[in-house]
Amino acid sequence: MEFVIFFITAAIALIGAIAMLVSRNAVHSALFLLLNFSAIAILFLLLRAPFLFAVQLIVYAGAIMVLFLFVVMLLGAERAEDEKDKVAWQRPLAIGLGAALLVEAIFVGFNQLAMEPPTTPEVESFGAPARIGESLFTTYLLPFQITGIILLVAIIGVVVLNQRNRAKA
Amino acid sequence: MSQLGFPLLSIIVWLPALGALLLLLVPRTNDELSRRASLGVSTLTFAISCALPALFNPALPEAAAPAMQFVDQIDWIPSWGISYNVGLDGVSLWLVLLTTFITPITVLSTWDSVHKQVRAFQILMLLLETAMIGVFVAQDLFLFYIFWEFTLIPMAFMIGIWGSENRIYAAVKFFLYTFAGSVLMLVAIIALYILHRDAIAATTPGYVGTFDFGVIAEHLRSGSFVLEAGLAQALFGAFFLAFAIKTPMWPFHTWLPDAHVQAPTAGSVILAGVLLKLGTYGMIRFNLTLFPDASLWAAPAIGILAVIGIIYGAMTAYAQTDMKKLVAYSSVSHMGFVVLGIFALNQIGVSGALIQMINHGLSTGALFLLVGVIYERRHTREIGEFGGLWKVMPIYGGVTLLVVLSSAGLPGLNGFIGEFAIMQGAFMAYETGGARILGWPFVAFAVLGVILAAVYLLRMYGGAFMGDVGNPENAQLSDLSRREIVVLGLLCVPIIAIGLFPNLLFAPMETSVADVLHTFTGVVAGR
Amino acid sequence: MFNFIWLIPLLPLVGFALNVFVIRREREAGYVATGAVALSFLVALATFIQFAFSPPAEAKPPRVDLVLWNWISVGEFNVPFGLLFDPLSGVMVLLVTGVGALIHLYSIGYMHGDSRVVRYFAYLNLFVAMMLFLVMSDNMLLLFLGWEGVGLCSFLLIGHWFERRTATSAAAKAFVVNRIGDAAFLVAMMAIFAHFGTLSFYDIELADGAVIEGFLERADEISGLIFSIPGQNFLVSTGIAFLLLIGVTGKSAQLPLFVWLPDAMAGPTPVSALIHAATMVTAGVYLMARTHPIFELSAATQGWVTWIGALTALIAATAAVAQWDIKRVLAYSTVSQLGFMVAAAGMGAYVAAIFHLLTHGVFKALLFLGSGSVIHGTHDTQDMRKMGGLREHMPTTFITYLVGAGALAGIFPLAGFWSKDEIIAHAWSGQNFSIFLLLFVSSLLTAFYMGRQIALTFFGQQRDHSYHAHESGQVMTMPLMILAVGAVLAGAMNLPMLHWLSTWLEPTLHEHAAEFGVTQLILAVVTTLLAAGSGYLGWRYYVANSAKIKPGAKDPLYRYSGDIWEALEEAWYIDRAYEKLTVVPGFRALARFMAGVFDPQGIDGLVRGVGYAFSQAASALRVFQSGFVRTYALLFLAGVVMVVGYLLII
Amino acid sequence: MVPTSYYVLLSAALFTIGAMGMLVRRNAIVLFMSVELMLNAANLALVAFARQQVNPDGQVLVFFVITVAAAEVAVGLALLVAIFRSKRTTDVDEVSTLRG
Repeated sequence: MEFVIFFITAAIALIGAIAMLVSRNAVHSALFLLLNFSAIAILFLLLRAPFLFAVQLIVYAGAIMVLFLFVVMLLGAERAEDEKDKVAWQRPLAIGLGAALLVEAIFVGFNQLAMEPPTTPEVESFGAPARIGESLFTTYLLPFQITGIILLVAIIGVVVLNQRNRAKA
Repeated sequence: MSQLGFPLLSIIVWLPALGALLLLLVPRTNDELSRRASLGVSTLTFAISCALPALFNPALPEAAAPAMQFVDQIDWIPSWGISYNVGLDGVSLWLVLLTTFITPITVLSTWDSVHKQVRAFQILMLLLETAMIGVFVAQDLFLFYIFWEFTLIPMAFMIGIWGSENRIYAAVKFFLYTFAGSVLMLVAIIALYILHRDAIAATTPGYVGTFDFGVIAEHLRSGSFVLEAGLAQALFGAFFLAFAIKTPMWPFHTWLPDAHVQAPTAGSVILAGVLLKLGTYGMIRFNLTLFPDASLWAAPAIGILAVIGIIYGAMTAYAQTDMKKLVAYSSVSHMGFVVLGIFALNQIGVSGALIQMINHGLSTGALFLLVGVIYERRHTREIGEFGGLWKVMPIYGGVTLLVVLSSAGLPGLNGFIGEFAIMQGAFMAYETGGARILGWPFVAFAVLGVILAAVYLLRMYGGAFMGDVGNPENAQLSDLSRREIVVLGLLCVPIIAIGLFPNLLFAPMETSVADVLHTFTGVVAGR
Repeated sequence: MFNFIWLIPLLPLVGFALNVFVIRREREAGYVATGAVALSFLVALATFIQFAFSPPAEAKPPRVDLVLWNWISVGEFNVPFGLLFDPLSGVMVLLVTGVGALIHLYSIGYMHGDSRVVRYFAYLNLFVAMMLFLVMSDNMLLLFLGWEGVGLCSFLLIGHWFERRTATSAAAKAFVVNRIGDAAFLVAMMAIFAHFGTLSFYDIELADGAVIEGFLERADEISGLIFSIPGQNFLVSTGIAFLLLIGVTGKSAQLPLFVWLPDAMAGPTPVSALIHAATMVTAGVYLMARTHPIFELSAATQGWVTWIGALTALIAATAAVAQWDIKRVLAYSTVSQLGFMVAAAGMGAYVAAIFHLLTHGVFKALLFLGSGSVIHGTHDTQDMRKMGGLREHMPTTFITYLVGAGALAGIFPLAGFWSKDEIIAHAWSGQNFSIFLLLFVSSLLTAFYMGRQIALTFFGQQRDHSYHAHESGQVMTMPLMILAVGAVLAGAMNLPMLHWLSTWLEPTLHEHAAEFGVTQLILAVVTTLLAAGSGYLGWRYYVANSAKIKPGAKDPLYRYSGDIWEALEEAWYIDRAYEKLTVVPGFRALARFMAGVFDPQGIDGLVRGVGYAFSQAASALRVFQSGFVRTYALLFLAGVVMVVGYLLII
Repeated sequence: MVPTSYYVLLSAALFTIGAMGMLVRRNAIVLFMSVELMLNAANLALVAFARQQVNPDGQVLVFFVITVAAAEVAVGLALLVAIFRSKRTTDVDEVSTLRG
């Protein structure tokens, strides 16, 4: 059963990603990416990470994608790629390199194809939100605080960057 | 902690930097206040540093390692054996004092020579002071390297921002040239660290190595760390190149005239007064102490370069029409003497070289100030533009004469003591077995530098100060202001004092110099 | 008094300091300066008298050595700042302070109204102090301090009227030429230290009982030692002595470095009297006398010394014959007389050299001051063609000048007779006849040009009436009279048979008084007669031809000698050869080439070449910096692929 | 259970697609999306390995990544808006003034 769900979601994730890549319209891209993110969220669930499943949906599928769509529509940049590509020469190169990277990655993956996760009962509960929260507020308290500061800085940065008519110093 | 119970040396090192921070509180537009604050801080530093010779113990027993005093040591990056480690011995004592003495004088001269972004200039000046003192007292190779590189930045800015027309070119040249040399030194320092760590770890497993100069030197002397001859020579070369460029030795000198001509007066004074000494100090402290065999091996070749520099600098100086360039080339000649003295590898030569560093700092610093005085009044430094200045500005003429004579090595003034000791040292530079290191042929050529010094300095003095007042623009020049008299007078006091009582300086350095030359003992006169 | 000998050089030094920092008015400057030197003379005299009658018992031979402080001490290198008072120093100190005080006094009158009198007196005081350091030093290094110090003062005083270009360049020339000699002196000092381990002349016992060894009494240690330059071996003593000799030729204006002295006449006349006649230029002779044990080790150098002295004596004497400038005659005469002294030193006749030094100091100072009086009285006229007949206007000057000229010419019984005769007698009794001949001819020429000068200056009719000649004031004639008395009596110092000076100097110079026999008597009589004849000839010829002498005209003798006369006027073109042909232009061209071509294009060209190469290489790499973010990403990815691939392979 | 290597393979595929997106697309917004895709791919691998190790630290790390990604997107998009304001385009090829 789990295999079936995995393969379906994986397929959806891949399709979403590829569709995002090839859509001419940025809005379509964003929507396909949303599909992909949702699929990944389901995979998180399969991986016994319910907390991340929620975060993924809220932060990525919710907040970030809204932001994307918002900006795309604000700027009217759905079709920014209508002119001729100035560096078209690098497209075949890019595909070649991408393929090489994929081959390398698959090669690594197939080396350990039979890497099975442990089947102890522990596996079922280690990713419980309570455990994550405990970890965040004890072991990782300092990084957690720093993340908060980063977010604060990001907020201030965004405000500063888009301030209009700033008085010249 | 030092023997005093409080970190005197660290205070002296960091006080100027602290002052630089305080200067940030001064309003950017308040030039007068920032000058005064800077003067206050640097004077205070000098006052505190005066305690150094008073508390200095000149006769510490000869130890296996260089015996440092006023040592402050704190671990910094223990896993690599890096520590904040400062200390002072007779070699660096007077150089530190020279630095703390020249800096307030230079600051005092900025009233006349620096007119824009005064606060920034003062901040750089104080940072530079910290870096320079740091170089002289750092006993950790890593710390030394940091201070060493840090001297570059303020100076490059001083040239690049406050210089004259071609300042950017000069600043970039100065920076790149010296930087290229020091990168090699960095490689050598790291190599030394690794070699030393591996050598010691062979007997003491788990040894993390150290950048502590004293420890490495001690291990070299005791034989627990042995450098292969070829390797020692390569490392010697890497250190030497960095120092030779800074000194600057012929043929690495071409950045100097450019830098001096473009730099503002205050920058030139610091550059000539202290920065050039970093190179020769490094030769004594690192090349001689760490690589004695390689020093012996290279001494004749370096001696030849030094002598070429002496004569070459003097001849080139003679042909200059710009007074500042003339003084700049004279530095090449004088620093040639210093290097010659160092590689005589005996007590007289090295002591003479140290004295000559001080002398050169005082005399050449004063010469640049003097050129600055006239430049501020007439905005030209061409000798041909002047004539009869002695008549128009008698005090200026008199002071210049004294400084010129000191620079030309007139006995009774400071320059002579250094030059004589250096040449005497070179004359007697023989190994124990009687093999010649330098010997009289070097002196025979070096002494030409003494003659030529008189020739080019008198050409300048005779051309600009004597003769009749031909140019009407010169007829109404005002003589030295009270501040200028103070600045120059302060420099003249040690010029005369060192000439008559050089032992005040020689005595504290005796043990330390003997210690540096530890390995060469037995290098005595070839009777 | 012996503990107060430091007062002797200190007093003039104090005068110098006062004149530099305190005094601003002319009158005070003169008094202070003169007073300082006069006081110094009194102290010296007192010391001298005490030394003569109750010499210090502890030292054998007697000398006073006062170490003021330890000057330089580095490792084994130890030089005290020590003063020495021994017979040789004693007479030199008396000469310097005595003649110096008179010349200071004279200067008050001569320099009256000058715009920089205070400075002048300051320099003059400094000079006396430096000269005293020179003669009172107990070691080579302090001697060198005085040696260079007097050179400096000479520079300052020649350049006193620096508004005149001639004065400036003469001053610089004097300093630089002296410096060449000084450089050799320096090297000699280093060699002495390297071989003896000390620079002190004699053993000094310090207050704490330690002894600083002297090198003069151990000079024998280096006899036979050799050093080599490829292909040739030399005695170490020859090397040292030769270097000292070069120093001497610079300071004492001998061949080939004498060229600065005639130019030095651009300074005020009292300066010429004090520095360029009586004291500074004799320093070389003093040095040779002081370090004679070194010179005596090297026969080769002694030969050089003698020949240089004798040739200089002759060349300068011939040049003096052809000068029109009243001071240049005396300048060349000084060079010539110094040649006598140097030759004497070369022959080992140190007492004779010092004797002549002392008498010459007195009568040449007299002559210079006399010429100064003439110049002063004729309102800065120096060309003798514009003078003539001055004996009526300036009787005191005339009489005293006559005494001085007689003394210089070696007329019995004036001072010069005794001293010069002793030198010539030495040359005669020595083996070298050619030296004797050179000196003998020079001494005849001396009489001739002094006769010529007296005739041109004081006899005949005044040839230029643009000025009104007058006698100088008392402050100037007084020193003249005192010196004239000295010029008459100074010979008594070392009369044959009595040999006071020889005996006095014997402990220092180790030279016994020369025998005085019939040969010497005959020689003396012949010399003085011929000199008198030659002087009369010079006087007679120019008085007789006085009508032919006009400002700008050629010398009457020109029609007999032609171009040779011009060569004489230019001192055989030696100076011109340096300045126009060889040394100076060569040096300038080389320096210009280095500064203008070699340095900026050769060395700096290399440096900038490296920079240029880097910037070219960098431009080549600019292609990759296209500005397209995606290209950067592509390169990034390529890097990732390569790194991962590399990790997979290993 | 699904073997960890499957997730890793999927992660690799997604990452490659994201990288390709960086290289072939010009719309800066789509570039950002590609970056997010790559981050997600990495997250997936992290979570898979966390399960393999039975260690919640991997998940904590992913949490941080998501937070920082959020900050990054916010700032990045703000930059984009600022650039758009002056250049009137979101084509990254138009923003090539830093050409060497």
